[in-house]
Amino acid sequence: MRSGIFLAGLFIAALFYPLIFPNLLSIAIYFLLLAGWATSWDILGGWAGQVSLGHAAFVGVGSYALAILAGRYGIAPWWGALAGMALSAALAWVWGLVTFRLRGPYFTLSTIAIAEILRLVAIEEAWLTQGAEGIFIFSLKSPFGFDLFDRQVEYYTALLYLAAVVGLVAWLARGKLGYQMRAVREDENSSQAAGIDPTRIKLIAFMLSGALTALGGAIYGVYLSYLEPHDIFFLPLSVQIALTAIIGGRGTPFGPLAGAFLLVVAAEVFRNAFAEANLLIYGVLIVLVVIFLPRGLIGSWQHRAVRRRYARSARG
Amino acid sequence: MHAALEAEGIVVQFGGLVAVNDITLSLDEGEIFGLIGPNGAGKTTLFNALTGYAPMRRGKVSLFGEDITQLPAFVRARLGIGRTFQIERPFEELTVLENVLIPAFLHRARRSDAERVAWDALEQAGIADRAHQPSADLNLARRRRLELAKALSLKPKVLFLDELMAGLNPPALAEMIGFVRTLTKSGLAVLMVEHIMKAVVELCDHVMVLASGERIAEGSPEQVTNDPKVIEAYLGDSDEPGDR
Amino acid sequence: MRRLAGTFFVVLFSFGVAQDTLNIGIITSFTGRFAEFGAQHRAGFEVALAEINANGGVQGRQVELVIEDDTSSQQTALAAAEKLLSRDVPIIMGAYSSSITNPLAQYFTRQEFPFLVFTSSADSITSPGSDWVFRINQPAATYAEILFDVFGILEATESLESIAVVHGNGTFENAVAAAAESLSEARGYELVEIQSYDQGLTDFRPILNRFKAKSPDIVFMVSYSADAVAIMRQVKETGLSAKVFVGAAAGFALPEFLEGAQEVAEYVITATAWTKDVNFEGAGELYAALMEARGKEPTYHAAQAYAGLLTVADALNRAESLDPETIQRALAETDLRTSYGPIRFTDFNGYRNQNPVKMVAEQVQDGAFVTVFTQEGVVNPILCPVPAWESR
Amino acid sequence: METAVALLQNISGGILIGGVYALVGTGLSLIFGVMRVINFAHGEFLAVGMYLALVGHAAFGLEPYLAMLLVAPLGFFVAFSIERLVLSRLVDSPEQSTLLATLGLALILSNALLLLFGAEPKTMYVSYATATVNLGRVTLSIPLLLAGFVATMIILALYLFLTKTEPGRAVRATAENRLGAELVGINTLAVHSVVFGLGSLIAMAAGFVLMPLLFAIPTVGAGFTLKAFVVTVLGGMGSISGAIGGGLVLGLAEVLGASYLSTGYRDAYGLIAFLAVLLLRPEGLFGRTIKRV
Repeated sequence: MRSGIFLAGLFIAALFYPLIFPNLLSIAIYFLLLAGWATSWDILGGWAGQVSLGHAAFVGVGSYALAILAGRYGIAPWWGALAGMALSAALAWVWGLVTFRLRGPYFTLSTIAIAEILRLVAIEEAWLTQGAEGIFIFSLKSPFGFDLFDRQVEYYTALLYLAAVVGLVAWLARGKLGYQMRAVREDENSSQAAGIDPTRIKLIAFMLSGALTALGGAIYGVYLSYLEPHDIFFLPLSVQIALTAIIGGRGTPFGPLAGAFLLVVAAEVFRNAFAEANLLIYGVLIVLVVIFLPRGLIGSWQHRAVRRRYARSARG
Repeated sequence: MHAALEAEGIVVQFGGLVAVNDITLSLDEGEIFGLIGPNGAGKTTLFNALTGYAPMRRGKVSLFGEDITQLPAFVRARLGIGRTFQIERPFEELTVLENVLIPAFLHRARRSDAERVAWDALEQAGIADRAHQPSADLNLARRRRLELAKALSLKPKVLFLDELMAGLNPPALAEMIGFVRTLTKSGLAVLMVEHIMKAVVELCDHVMVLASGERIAEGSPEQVTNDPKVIEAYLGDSDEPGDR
Repeated sequence: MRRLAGTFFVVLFSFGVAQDTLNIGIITSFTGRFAEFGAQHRAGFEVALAEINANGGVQGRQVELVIEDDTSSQQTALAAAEKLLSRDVPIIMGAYSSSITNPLAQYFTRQEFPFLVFTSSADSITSPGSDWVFRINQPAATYAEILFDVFGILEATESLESIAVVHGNGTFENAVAAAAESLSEARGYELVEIQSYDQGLTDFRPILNRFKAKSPDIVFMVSYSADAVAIMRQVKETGLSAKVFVGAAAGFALPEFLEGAQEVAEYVITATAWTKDVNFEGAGELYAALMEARGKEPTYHAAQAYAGLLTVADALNRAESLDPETIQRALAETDLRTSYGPIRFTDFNGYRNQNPVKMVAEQVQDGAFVTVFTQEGVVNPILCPVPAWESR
Repeated sequence: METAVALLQNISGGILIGGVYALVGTGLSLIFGVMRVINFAHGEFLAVGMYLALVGHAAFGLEPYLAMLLVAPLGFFVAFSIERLVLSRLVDSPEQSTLLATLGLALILSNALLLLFGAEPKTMYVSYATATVNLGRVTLSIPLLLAGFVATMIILALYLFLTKTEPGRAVRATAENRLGAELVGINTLAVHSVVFGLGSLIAMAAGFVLMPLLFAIPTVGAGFTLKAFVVTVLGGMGSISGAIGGGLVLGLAEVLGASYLSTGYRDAYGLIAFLAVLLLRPEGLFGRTIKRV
């Protein structure tokens, strides 16, 4: 409850950000999108326990769907984004059907393989994607007279996106699906004994996760307004998305958000203090988190908070 | 009128090894059926075959006359087969209440409804006072109760208990025995794998003895415990029947 | 990862007195995978800046550069662009990679702010282009064009009929290969193979063996430096012989190519944007100055940065005020002679605000690059046909 | 006739490249077999090997094959220490923790190389870089043959170590059953460190033999990590002999795919084979049945 109020406060504060920092919108947009992607990733990776290192593929599908539909057929960007989400959900469904027989690290490896194959497809199938030449988003229909290429509009779109994804996950976490996903993550056999079909739950999680990542991808596409397979279907982007959620705390509604904040701020600090060494420090940070905060920032805090609360109630 | 659970000619094979050979059993509403035998006799494997966790080579399982042989474990759970695991497996990252909430959601999509079912199950299993404790921190006796509460919140018609009593101290054992007895009052059928003979003798209406996957004896607890074949089977194995 | 870290930092160069200075914004890569090219750019900027300020600066004010590192990332470059716009710079220059310059060009077009491109070569930057984007360097297609011009010359003595193309699958390599494909058709060469490869590929033998089976007269390669060395080594290893070997991209024109490939680099003809031997006044002096600033062999990227900054200073000097429209008009009217070549912006062949400067071809002869063909024609003899590997 | 020669040429090319892949995969497979760790930093150790070869060559004029022997103890020590410092703390953590830790290590290693050597590709010139030998009408690269020879020697040495020596038996015992090994008095934590050191050293050796052929960039490792995964999954995770077969299959799939289909999809052929094996024959093409699903 308290965290809900805290987040509502954050959201309201975020509404005023462009007024205070009108020239620091790009980095804020990237933060919002990264947080949104990590939260979406976490539906599969944290709540349902299937670590994917292939989510850049959904960023790609979302952004490319919007770009191709808008560029070739003049379809409005919101329909393009929706199409990207639908396509991503379909992709996740097939992807999951094929790979969910694999568990743990084998599933993770298979996600890398599939995302890499998709990258090659995006490069080679130029009739569809314009291949390595890349694809531009020159003009888009304006909803209610808003120019979607305006950084302020993009900022608020990204903010809405993040709020929607975090809100959805927080809501899911309290309900049936949220608990079923956690049950599957903890123990597939026990979850079957509770009447849960693990494959179905994982598929739902994957489809939701993919579709929401694609929605963020569509916003990212408009923000870049130029897409190129090497930079979008990019393994390090997949890794970045996963690490953001993991460092923040998997399977917590606000962990990925905290992770994105830490990483963007840390990157900012490191680049000033360490310049060339910033990614090295980043690697050290990951190792330290894994060793000392195995549940991530929010996860470790929450883990202790639950115990503290119980201890207090047991005494009182 | 069909029996609650019927199994005919169950065969389970792992590679060349026959783990369960041609077992037939039947269980009525309100009945407690005991499955005993030395270690490695195939009890848990039979259990897993009936609940859908181990693939069957041959045989047929039906629940209230409905053939469930081909159904996966989670569908059997939805149809009314509840079970506990020999090595209890709470969802460790969750609290006790949340653990029980998960099966409770099966028939109730709304959280408030599911919570009511979960609280009932917790009360029934006697660990409602621990509802908000992280389940990883429970001691053995309470973990067993949690297992039971999870199975109960499914509202099962047939309950499979896999060595629920093992390792409990005498007071906890007595409590658990009393508790299982109350379950059948409402017509629940119980199938239990058990090593603790005290529990078997006090609870079971009917007992089947397995050794090396074969049925070697069947009958009331008294009949079975006096059967020379059974005694031999246990002596051949160092694992003796009796209170441990 | 590096490019996603979302970071940028400001490097302030101040030369001379910093009173009432004029700032020029620059975005390029000092870290990340394009860092080497950013270092080349820096050398060019230093030389140009010293020259500009020694000549009295711009509009009587000394010039200062506000340089943002884009960490070789699109996202960081966009953040840097936004930041520069708020720093009161009248014009911005950038970046190295086309994949970064493309979104920047889009952004500045939307912001209606003058943007000068000096290295990125993708055709798409000025084709279709916009009123706000100007480019002094040659677009990707011209890398192929100059080499096809060389083929035309060579046909006086050799019969060249078939061509096989191998190219990396990046934006730039792809564009050059596409140009080679259409030029083959337009100028009547038979394209017997065109094969792309993924970045990080290390075994080119299957491709080269495929080529060998077709015995093309011309082997046309488009690669970055690391691949260029590996390809030529494996060309020798597989015994692929042809009358002409050409390398149509950065990789074959860098000093690292000579160092790494050594004797197998011999006879390779490459397209390059600039050499010290071009027939523009002061090219030799520029080369020496860049050499000193870089501390090692400068590449054409340094010369491009140099010429870019001169172009900007020239336009600012002619502009009456510093508002974007005025500067844009001044840029459009540029007519400048530099040691990089003449600079003016015209619309042709679908390009817009593109400097029509020609490429240069050089050939590796006795372990060194020799400029063989410029817009003036053949300046040094071109060795052709390349002897077969057995007889070298 | 021409097509037959071309086919032979391609097959031998695939086998030679496959030998290098096998070497890379062997190290990963050894580490997985004993430690159950999927090492995402494996390719980075190969990159470290490349730069070590480069430094040895530039500073002391050492042949890479000789330099390999000289710096092997150093390489082993680096990997050994990393295991001690990081992975040994995670023995009882969920496998995802070790996976993440190795991702972090990969970042650290590749960026350390970036800081030390810069982003531009480095090549090493040796006179025999393009030397070949002809077998009938088939041409074979001498550095690749040497790489294959070194790979064979290393794999043979590893095999002998594992089967004929006392420490080797301790390693195998740990791989079979860690608890059991502990019970008979084996310090399995020490075994883990040694195995990680050895496995990474093998990756570095692959870097050494590749250096005369290729170029080093700080990010070269990631691609090889992926290749190593493919090799070990094809051959069966944890199986040394499987890694040899897996390497050869991958080499052949890539070269034949690139020769007779499209080269742009070259990497996809290996990945598709990888997925197919993962899904249809999870124990690997050559392995005995081990359950991994």
